[in-house]
Amino acid sequence: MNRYIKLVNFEVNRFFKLYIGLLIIVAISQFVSLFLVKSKYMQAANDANYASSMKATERFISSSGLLTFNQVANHLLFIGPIVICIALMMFYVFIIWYRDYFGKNTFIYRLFMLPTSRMTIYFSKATTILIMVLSLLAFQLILLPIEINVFQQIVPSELLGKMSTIDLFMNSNIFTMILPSNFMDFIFRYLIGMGLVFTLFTFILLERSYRWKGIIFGILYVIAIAGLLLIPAFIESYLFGEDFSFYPSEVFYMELGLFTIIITVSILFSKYLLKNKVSV
Amino acid sequence: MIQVKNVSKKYGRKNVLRDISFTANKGEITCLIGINGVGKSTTMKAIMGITPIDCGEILIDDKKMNHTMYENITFIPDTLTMLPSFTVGEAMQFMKDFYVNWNPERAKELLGFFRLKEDEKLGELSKGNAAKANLLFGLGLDVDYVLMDEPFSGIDMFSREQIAKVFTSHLIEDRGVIITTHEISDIEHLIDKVVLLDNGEILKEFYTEEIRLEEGKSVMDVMREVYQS
Amino acid sequence: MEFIVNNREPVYLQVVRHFKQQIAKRLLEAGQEIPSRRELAVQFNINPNTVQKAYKEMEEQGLITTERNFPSKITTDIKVLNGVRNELIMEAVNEFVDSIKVINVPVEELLTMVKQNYEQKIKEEKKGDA
Amino acid sequence: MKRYRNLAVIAVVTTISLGTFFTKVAMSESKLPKFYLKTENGDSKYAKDLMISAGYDQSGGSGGRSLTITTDGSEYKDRNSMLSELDSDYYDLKKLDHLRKKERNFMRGKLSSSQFYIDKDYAWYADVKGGKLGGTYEHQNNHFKMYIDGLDLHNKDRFKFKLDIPEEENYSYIYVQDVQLIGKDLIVTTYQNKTDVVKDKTTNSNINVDKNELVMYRINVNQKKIVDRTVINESSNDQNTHTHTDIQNLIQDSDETVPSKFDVYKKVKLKDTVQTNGETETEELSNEVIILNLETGKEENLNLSNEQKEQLMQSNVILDKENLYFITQSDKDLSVLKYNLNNKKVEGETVLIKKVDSNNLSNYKVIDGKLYAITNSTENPGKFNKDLIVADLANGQSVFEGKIEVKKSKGDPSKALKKLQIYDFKVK
Repeated sequence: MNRYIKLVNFEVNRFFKLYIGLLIIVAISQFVSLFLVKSKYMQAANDANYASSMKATERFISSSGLLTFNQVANHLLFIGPIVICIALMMFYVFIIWYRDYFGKNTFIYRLFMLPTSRMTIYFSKATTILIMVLSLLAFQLILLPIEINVFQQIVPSELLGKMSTIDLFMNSNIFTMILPSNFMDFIFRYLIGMGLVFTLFTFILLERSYRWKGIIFGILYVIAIAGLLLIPAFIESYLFGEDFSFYPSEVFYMELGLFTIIITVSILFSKYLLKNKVSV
Repeated sequence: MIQVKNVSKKYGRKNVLRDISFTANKGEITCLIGINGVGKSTTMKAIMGITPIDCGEILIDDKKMNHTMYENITFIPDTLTMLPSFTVGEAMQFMKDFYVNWNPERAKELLGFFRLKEDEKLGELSKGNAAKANLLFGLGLDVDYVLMDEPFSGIDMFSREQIAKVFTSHLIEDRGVIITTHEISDIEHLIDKVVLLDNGEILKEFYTEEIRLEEGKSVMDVMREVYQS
Repeated sequence: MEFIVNNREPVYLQVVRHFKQQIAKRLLEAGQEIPSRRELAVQFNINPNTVQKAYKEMEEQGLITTERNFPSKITTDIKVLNGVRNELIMEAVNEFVDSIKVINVPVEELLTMVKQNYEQKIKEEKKGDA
Repeated sequence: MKRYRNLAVIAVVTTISLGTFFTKVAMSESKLPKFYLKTENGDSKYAKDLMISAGYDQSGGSGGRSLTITTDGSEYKDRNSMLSELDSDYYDLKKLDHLRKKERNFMRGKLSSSQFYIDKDYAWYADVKGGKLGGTYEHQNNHFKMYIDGLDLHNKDRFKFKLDIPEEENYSYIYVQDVQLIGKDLIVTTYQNKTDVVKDKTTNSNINVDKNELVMYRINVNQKKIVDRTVINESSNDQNTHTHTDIQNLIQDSDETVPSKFDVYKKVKLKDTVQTNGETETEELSNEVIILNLETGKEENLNLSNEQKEQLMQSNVILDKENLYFITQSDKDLSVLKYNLNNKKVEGETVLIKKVDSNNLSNYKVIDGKLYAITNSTENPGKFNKDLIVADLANGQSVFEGKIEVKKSKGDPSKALKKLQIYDFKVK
């Protein structure tokens, strides 16, 4: 097995305890939200005395609607842990480098003295981020059918609006954001995500290379990248006059090209910094 | 042979290394001594290519440093380079995973020599044992050059004695060793060569036996002369 | 074998002298194997390269012989070994005479005092041993 | 290999989980029922270019999926895909899509088919832009400008210019409704919204009163300037009687880009009544059709007797080429009266179209002298037909009868039809 796989494995194992912790938090919190949503709805249903007659049931449904899992999926305790996971993964982009520098032992010495190109280390860290994000997503996907099943068991069938996992992803909620149901969209979404990761890595390496000055360079770099992405919009509104506009496909291909440039530049820049500037 | 040629480095406005040059041969123990300043560790890191230098050149067996050479030269800093959550055994496995030149037999021997246990967590080791574990991870590699940063500082007398024994033993073999220290007395008669550093400059470079033979001076005498003049 | 290093004198010369003393005291006999360079470095806690240099010096002086792939041995040349004894005695006498010459003591008086002092020290040493 | 267990488990579980998800999505797409427009009677050529937009409501509040249905089949819109939007045809008119392929640069940023004028020699487009960055508008001072873009379809000459709009600072919103070319003059009709702040006497507080205007600009293409500006009609808003008038521009029903010598407006007088539950109910008091001859710039009267006018008050008015159709719905059928704008008179007799069940009528249009009507029955249990009838307005005879059928579905076809909601149809 080559050193890249070994490093990815190593990084994944380092994250593993936190990962398991996250999974448990997500599962518990979401199951709690399930019961909360159900009991709140049932409270209203019982207040309306829905079970007294067919008519009462109908009246209640027409005023309050059926109870669907979508309502659970919008509950704070359901979305909360997902947001926490997203925030934590963003944070982990930084942690994955800084934890090697700080702390009781300076592992960065060992990492930088491995008989492997530093880009292997760089890519293994990026890969770890991607794997962890996708696996959290996968876990949610495994959890959802179970949650939906439990939910549909505990809600009286006459008040239940049935829904499948797929239906959930067709609705507008947090899931359409984190997992587009169209495969190509999914690929592009996560390509953009990785562009962000590489940009942040460059930021971190700039800081590690030039310290305080590096933070300023890093901020300038991030601004430059944001500026680069705005080029099509800039061209559209300032360069060719007010009544010029791009076709959406043109904008898309321009942005795709810019993203390729950004990822390439970020990687090459990081490579330069890792080779020539970064210090333990 | 490790050649350091006209190397300079600044941290911000501070000159950490000013045009330093020296050589360290294979089969010899070269000691970088400095009482002031931070130049010693920086020199080590510069040789290892883990800190950039502003100008100058460093050659190891006439080649510039690149990542494949970490199989041939190793650095033992004064902190542990492994995760504190690792046990000694896991750290040894890590070394085995990543280095072709890891020598498990010698690592076993070192384990016995330092009286360390494989199932001990690195984060829970005493300072002396941590230093020994650190040496273990460095010396377990079949490398030509070993760089050690302050192997004796901050640890107890008995551990110091044990570590000093490494230098006379076959564990060093014919390797080239560079060690830094600010305290020479423990190892004065163990080293071949001395490079005296002060505030990022090299004041003197000499062989210990030559200075004794030609001038009848101990290393301490020379240091007194150099630093107090 | 006790070995205390003097940091102001080349260590390899101290090693050579140590061997000469051992030979003079007959603690090392003709043809006896001596420790390897590595063993001695550990034993004396000194740099192996220094030991190497000392052995080389002793070989040049004919005190030890080394055949390829065999441990070094004390020479079997009795003349050389006796020479070592004489050399050490002469060295000590020279030093002694040099320092006593300054006080201008008559030789007869000096010899008597030396005899008395030497005999007493030997006696004390024997007592101490017992 | 135990050391690689975590990574291996994560990798395998993730791949399987995501793989299953995307397969399931693909499978659920294929599980959606496929509809098509089936010809039951008559000539299918009338329905060939018809595109029916509809919504399919899935079970369990998961929202509807929009789809288009043709005689060949149906196509669901991929709602979450940004990529699927890229290469789709923008326009509801086939000829605009063709033009886009041929004249890519000219068609840039031109999105609304009603703002086009296309004849055999020229294509023109007018647009009004203004407001703040980010698409918000103030009550006043929005700095509206009119952008005119023309293309000679033969020698590819471009006529592109920008015009200042008189009094634009008073309007909160302006948009182009119709573009016509009469000789060398471009007639651009805009819908303009003005917000007046009026002090309410009783409460002494400021209230915003919206006022809508239809404004016709006559633009000389050679001089590149506005030669005439006419406010055709203002909506009025009477706070005291709670009545207000609306002006609706009747544009060509099937194709807004075709040349027309006439602009036809319908002025509707409405009365708002606030009901006890707080909701406002609007009731139509009267309406009036106004015809504007673009060549002369004069208003023309409908050449109808007062009796006819009174009768046609309840009708829908549809403009198709130079004919106005007054369509009156009754319980069982539709009656259609044709008025020729060129000849300024009613042509032929009132035609009755009996086949159309106007109780369930969801939409009808006049296209090339034919009435296209589609019914959308969802109420009637057991029968959820979506029938399409094309009738010749010359004689009231149906030339095509058809209905939407389910092509492929696992469940009951009538269940699928029940969940289908027809929105609109177009001739591509």
